[in-house]
Amino acid sequence: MSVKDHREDHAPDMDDAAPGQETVNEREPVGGLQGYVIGFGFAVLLTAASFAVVMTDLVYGPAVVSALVVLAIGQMGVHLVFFLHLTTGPDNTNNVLALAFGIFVVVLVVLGSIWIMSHLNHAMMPMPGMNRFGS
Amino acid sequence: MAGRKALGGALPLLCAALLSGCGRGVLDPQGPVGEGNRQILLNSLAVMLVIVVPTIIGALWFAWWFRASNPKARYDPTFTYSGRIELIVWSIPTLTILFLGGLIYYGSHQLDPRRSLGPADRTLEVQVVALDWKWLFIYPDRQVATVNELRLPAGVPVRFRLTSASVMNVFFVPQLGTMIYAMNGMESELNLQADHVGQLYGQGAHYSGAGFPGMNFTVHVLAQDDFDQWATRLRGGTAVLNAETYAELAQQSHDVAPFAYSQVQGGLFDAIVRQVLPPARGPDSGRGGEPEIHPQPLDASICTTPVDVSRMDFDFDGRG
Amino acid sequence: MSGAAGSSTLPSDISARSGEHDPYRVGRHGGHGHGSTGSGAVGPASRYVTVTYGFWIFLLSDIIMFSAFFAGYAVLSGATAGGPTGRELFELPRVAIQTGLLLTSSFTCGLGSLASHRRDMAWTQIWLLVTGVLGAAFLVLEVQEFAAMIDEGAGPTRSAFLSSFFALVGCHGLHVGLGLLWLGTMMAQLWLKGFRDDILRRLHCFNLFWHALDIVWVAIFSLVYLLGASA
Amino acid sequence: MLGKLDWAAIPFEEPIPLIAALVVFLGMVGLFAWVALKGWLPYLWREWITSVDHKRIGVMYIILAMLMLLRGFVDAIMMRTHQTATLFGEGYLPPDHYDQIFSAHGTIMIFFASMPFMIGLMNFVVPLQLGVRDVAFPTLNSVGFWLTASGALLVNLSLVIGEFARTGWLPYAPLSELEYSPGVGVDYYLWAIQISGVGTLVTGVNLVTTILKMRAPGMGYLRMPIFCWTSLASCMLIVAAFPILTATLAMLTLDRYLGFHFFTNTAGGNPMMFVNLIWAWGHPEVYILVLPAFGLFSEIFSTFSSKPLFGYRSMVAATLFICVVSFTVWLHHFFTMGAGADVNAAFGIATSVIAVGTGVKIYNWMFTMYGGRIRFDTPMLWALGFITTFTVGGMTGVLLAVPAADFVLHNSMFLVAHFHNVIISGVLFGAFAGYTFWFPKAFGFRLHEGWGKAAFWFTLVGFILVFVPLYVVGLQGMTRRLQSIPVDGWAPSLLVALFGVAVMIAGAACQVIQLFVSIRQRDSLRDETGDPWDGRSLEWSTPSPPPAFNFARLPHVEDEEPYWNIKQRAIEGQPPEVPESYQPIEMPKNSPTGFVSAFFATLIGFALIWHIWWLAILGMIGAYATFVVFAWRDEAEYEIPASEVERVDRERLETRQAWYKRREEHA
Ligand code: HEA
Ligand code: HEA
Ligand code: CUA
Ligand SMILES: [Cu+2]
Repeated sequence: MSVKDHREDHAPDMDDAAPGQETVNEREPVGGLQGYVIGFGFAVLLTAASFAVVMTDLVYGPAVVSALVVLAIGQMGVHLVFFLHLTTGPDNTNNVLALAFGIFVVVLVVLGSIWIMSHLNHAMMPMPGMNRFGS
Repeated sequence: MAGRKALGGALPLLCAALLSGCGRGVLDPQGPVGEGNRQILLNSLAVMLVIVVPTIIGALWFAWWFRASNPKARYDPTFTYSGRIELIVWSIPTLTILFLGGLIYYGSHQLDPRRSLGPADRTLEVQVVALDWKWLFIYPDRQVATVNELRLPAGVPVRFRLTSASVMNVFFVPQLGTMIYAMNGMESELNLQADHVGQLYGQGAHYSGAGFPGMNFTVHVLAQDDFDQWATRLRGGTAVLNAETYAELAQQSHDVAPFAYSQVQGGLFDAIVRQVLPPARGPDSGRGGEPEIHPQPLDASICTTPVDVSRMDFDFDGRG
Repeated sequence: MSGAAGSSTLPSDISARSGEHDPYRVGRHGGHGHGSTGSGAVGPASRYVTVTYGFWIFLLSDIIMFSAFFAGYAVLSGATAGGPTGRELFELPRVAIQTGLLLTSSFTCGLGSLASHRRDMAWTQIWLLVTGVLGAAFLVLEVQEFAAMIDEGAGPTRSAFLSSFFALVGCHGLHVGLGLLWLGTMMAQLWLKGFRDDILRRLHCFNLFWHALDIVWVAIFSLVYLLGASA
Repeated sequence: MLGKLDWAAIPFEEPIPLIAALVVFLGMVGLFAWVALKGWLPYLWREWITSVDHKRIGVMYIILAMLMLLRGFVDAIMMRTHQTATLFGEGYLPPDHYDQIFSAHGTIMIFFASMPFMIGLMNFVVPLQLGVRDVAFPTLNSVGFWLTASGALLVNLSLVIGEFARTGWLPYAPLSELEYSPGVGVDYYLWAIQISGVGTLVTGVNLVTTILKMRAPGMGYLRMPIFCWTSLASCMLIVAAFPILTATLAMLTLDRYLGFHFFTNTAGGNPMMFVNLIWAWGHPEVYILVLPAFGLFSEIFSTFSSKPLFGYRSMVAATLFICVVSFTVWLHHFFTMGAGADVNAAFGIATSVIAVGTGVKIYNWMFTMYGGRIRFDTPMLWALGFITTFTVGGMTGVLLAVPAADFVLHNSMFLVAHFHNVIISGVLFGAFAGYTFWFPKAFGFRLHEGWGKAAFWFTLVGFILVFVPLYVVGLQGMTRRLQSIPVDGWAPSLLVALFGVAVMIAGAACQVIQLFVSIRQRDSLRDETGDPWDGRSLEWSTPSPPPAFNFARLPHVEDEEPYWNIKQRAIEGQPPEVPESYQPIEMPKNSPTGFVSAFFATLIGFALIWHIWWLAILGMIGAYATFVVFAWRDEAEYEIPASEVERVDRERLETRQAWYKRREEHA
């Protein structure tokens, strides 16, 4: 170990987990290899489900959207928990809070833009059926 | 100290400026919409002044009274929290905002630019095109058009349909109230009415390039008879606005003196909105050379309705 | 793991050596860390926590950037200007393969991180290499897809819909590409310098980055490809 | 070979900017030659350019900000004089040039004057207030600064080579599209903002991490000084809002460089989308600017009233409230685009709700003064000027948030008056207050009070004289960005405003003179105690200027005003404990990474603007090489020996002891 980086040398942060840090809490049921395997399994299942929803007729047509959104959110959750090791433990509060703020902004930007733009387009786009801005 | 004297000298001047200003601006509306705008503006202002003025005075007074050199002021460094004050301090602005919220909600519904001001058959339609750098006004019922000059009959609700030939602009006659954006390929709607005969100042209110300051126009508000006469007289002229002359008009030009067209090809406005007439071009080059890529010219086949631009009337299956 | 100084799993042993030299620990109250994260009772966090937390914040901001591209796509996805639509263009089998590749690479990336915790150079390098190869294969497929679309006249200049599609998916692809560059550099460094503290931290950040890209891809394949193909 | 670059790029026919730029250029060459002749270059390189010390970087940010402030002010003077001149004739600026000036003024003031000023203050103060030795990522901090400087350089370069954007400070499409702006102006804008935007983002990440993860032992969240709270909020906004700007400008760049159709008129592009996205960043941006100012005014009110901040928790809540709500209001910048009554009402109400959080702050500042013992030093004057005028500016903001009123005020001079009213009293006064307040900490001597007070009065009066008439003329219907004045009725107001600008010039002159006078009289203005204002938070416990390591040992924090309480105890005869032994301290090593990466960034930016592709590729390779070299280094830190730490700290303790003695005798 050639680099001198003594800031490393200290007792562990008891109350503070780095984002993505594994085995923070020894009581956590899944960690290490097991956690990755389970997460991978879930992810594969959810992905397959998403593709199935679209490629088959199992789901009522107009509801495909909501099925996809739910499956996507579920899969993102799986990734967060099993790959990024995000938990609700107190040592993770700060990481989760940051994530929550991020999600808040993402939701605002995406839904806000869609809401605003749909009103603007509705009010100003001429010619129904002639697509400048979709049908 | 020098500053305070300067302030004293400027105040009368300021008052003079303010007074002379009432004659033209948004505080001197000439129609129902502008009146609505003004009332809401003044109401909101009054409500806020009620708390803002005491706040400012209070701040200055606290600062002055508690100056270190004032032996009468009681120094109390432990006074750092008071639940009662916090409660008041959060609730005063909240209550004000609740009231303002009402103004905001009803105001934006009542004064929605798309709300018509009268029955459809009594409403005059005017089509407005923002060009580089002048305004085109088309009167579809009369088949005439003016540039940089708008004529309206007094007391008649007007429905403006607006678009732009190139970049964004805003149509604004301060004394009539509400302004609205005009954008290429889109159509916005604005309902206004001028109550009295007279002349008003109108302008573009969104910067649109070099010729922007020249994009102002006079609104001549005429009695209905005068308006009809004007339109009839104008019909006698020869200038025609059709796809070709429009293409010429759409070229960039500065400070254009008002003029008029005696005849307007039907459906021209819709053709602009639907980009059957392509967006007007900008300058060929700027500093730093010519662009290396050119946006594709609009392919006519994109339109689901083929239109023959050379024909006298644009024909659409039903207006959108 | 509290107090498990010297336990063999990492990151505890990134951070588990004695604290005599650490300037930030001077004058620290013993270890009576009551309360939750960052309550501040214990002074500055370790370098490990600080660096990864900073990177976490950066990732969140990156995701917000993607959200702007998503918003652009959502608004413009109908603006095909008479050109081809997603339904006509998207090939789901290719997307399925891409998804499989990226998902697996996320998994192998995790395995690499486990190997690095064991200080197992060979397996760490192997798993990182596998991750890189999978990522590269993903990119190749994406480039092929783009090239094919441009060939068909469905390039980004064709319509606003295609502009927003290429920008969104391309932005993700660019991230994958930069990730590969980063990965390569880091593997070389790891090889030459061994499991140094700072390299381990970067390895961990890379893990976060790669998993986050996977999350963005989940949104892309669900909301762009699958939704576009079904609409 | 040189892309689009040729002799035609240099505006020979426009002598004003050319001569101005030439003078600046010669000045810079002269300065460089002088520095080189004096043999100071190695010193500059070692101690400043490659420094990763947060204090040095903070100072450099502020120097950059001041230079840009002057540039922006010159633009403002040109606008006001030209506009007034057109009442009587042609004026002296043709439209092409005038339009560049207001665009450059807005861009420079926001991105290269206000942002660096606030970031500089945060950089300098936050680690000191937190009681730690540096920010979380010192080298990245240097990168952030140099990238900002690189953006500023590009903007100023556009004066001489090519042109700047003629689109306003936010390049609304489709005017900014290649079709309507074929020159390089918009490209300068895009790359300058993107490069400096990366710098800003990096700084935001850095400070958020610093504040959340690196505080002196015992400093829980609710013991953080309020300035740290507002800095945290501001940086959270940076982290969450700047990526939106990056994405939006990237889309415009794709349109311009590769023929994409995000915001074009044709092929389905939607210009309204640009407006929507840019304001989703733009509104949070104004709170990014003003929140740190709120924080430092809080410190000033409390310090100069000799009282703790009133309603500290309420202030924290209000800060976070503003931070979150500011993300839900952006549509208020385009009420008149026609989204309809429901959308307008929703965003109008959300906007006015921000007034609640801001109002709470105003009242808490008032009650901080209540029961205080107020000293009217210059920082306090700026604070009082702020609290009174900002209230008016905020009120006109709320007026604009009422859609039906905004329908007649949008894009008018009333709007211009609103935002200068809040930005100048909030951000500019804040910057000046913070500068005067922390100057002694940075340099060990105070700024001259007399000139400072003169600067305050002239600036305040001039500010009122410029912008009150602009409110009036806005109500008269005058719209913004007019290169010539079409209506004579607007003349009286514009003349008053012109006079106001003259007063403001006097204010700025006082400010510059103040700096020179203070440097000359630095011995009599010396701050020996490190605590010139009888401060309350930890930065005042260090010597002025603080040593590289800030604190010999990290302070233990036991309450909200740690330093004030140490002082109180000391005055009561309970001296602070003197450490028996000191330990060596490790500090991050200097690094040229920041400077070198900014060098390559400038190259890349310039090359992309002028389509010199090979140079751009070269620059990118250079940037990657810099990254690798940085990552490869083996020694990240150096050690300050215990003896040196001890010497510095003993010295500090002695001056403190002497001072406590004096106070004790007084009491
Ligand atoms: C932070 C933001 C900021 C600041 C501080 C200012 C400050 C000023 N601005 Fe600016 N302005 C904008 C942001 C700002 N402006 C923006 C965003 C626009 C819109 C642009 C657009 O249309 O797109 C604009 C537009 C704008 C216009 C155009 C209006 C129009 O559209 O017609 C005008 C015209 O008068 C103007 C005037 C002024 C004046 C007189 C000042 C004065 O108050 C300046 C006073 C400056 C000082 C007092 C600083 C002096 C310097 C020092 C004291 C340095 C000290 C140095 C040392 C000690 C070494 N501004
Ligand atoms: C530092 C910068 C800053 C700050 C702090 C603010 C603060 C506010 N701004 Fe401003 N704004 C700008 C900078 C800023 N603004 C800029 C640069 C633009 C134009 C950009 C451009 O177009 O180029 C702009 C434009 C702008 C618009 C768009 C107008 C238009 O384009 O038509 C609106 C509309 O709602 C608005 C509203 C507000 C409101 C409600 C606040 C509030 O936060 C104010 C809150 C404060 C108070 C209200 C005062 C104190 C409170 C009390 C004493 C309590 C009691 C009071 C009440 C209950 C009313 N601003
Ligand atoms: Cu577009 Cu017809
Ligand atoms: Cu705003």
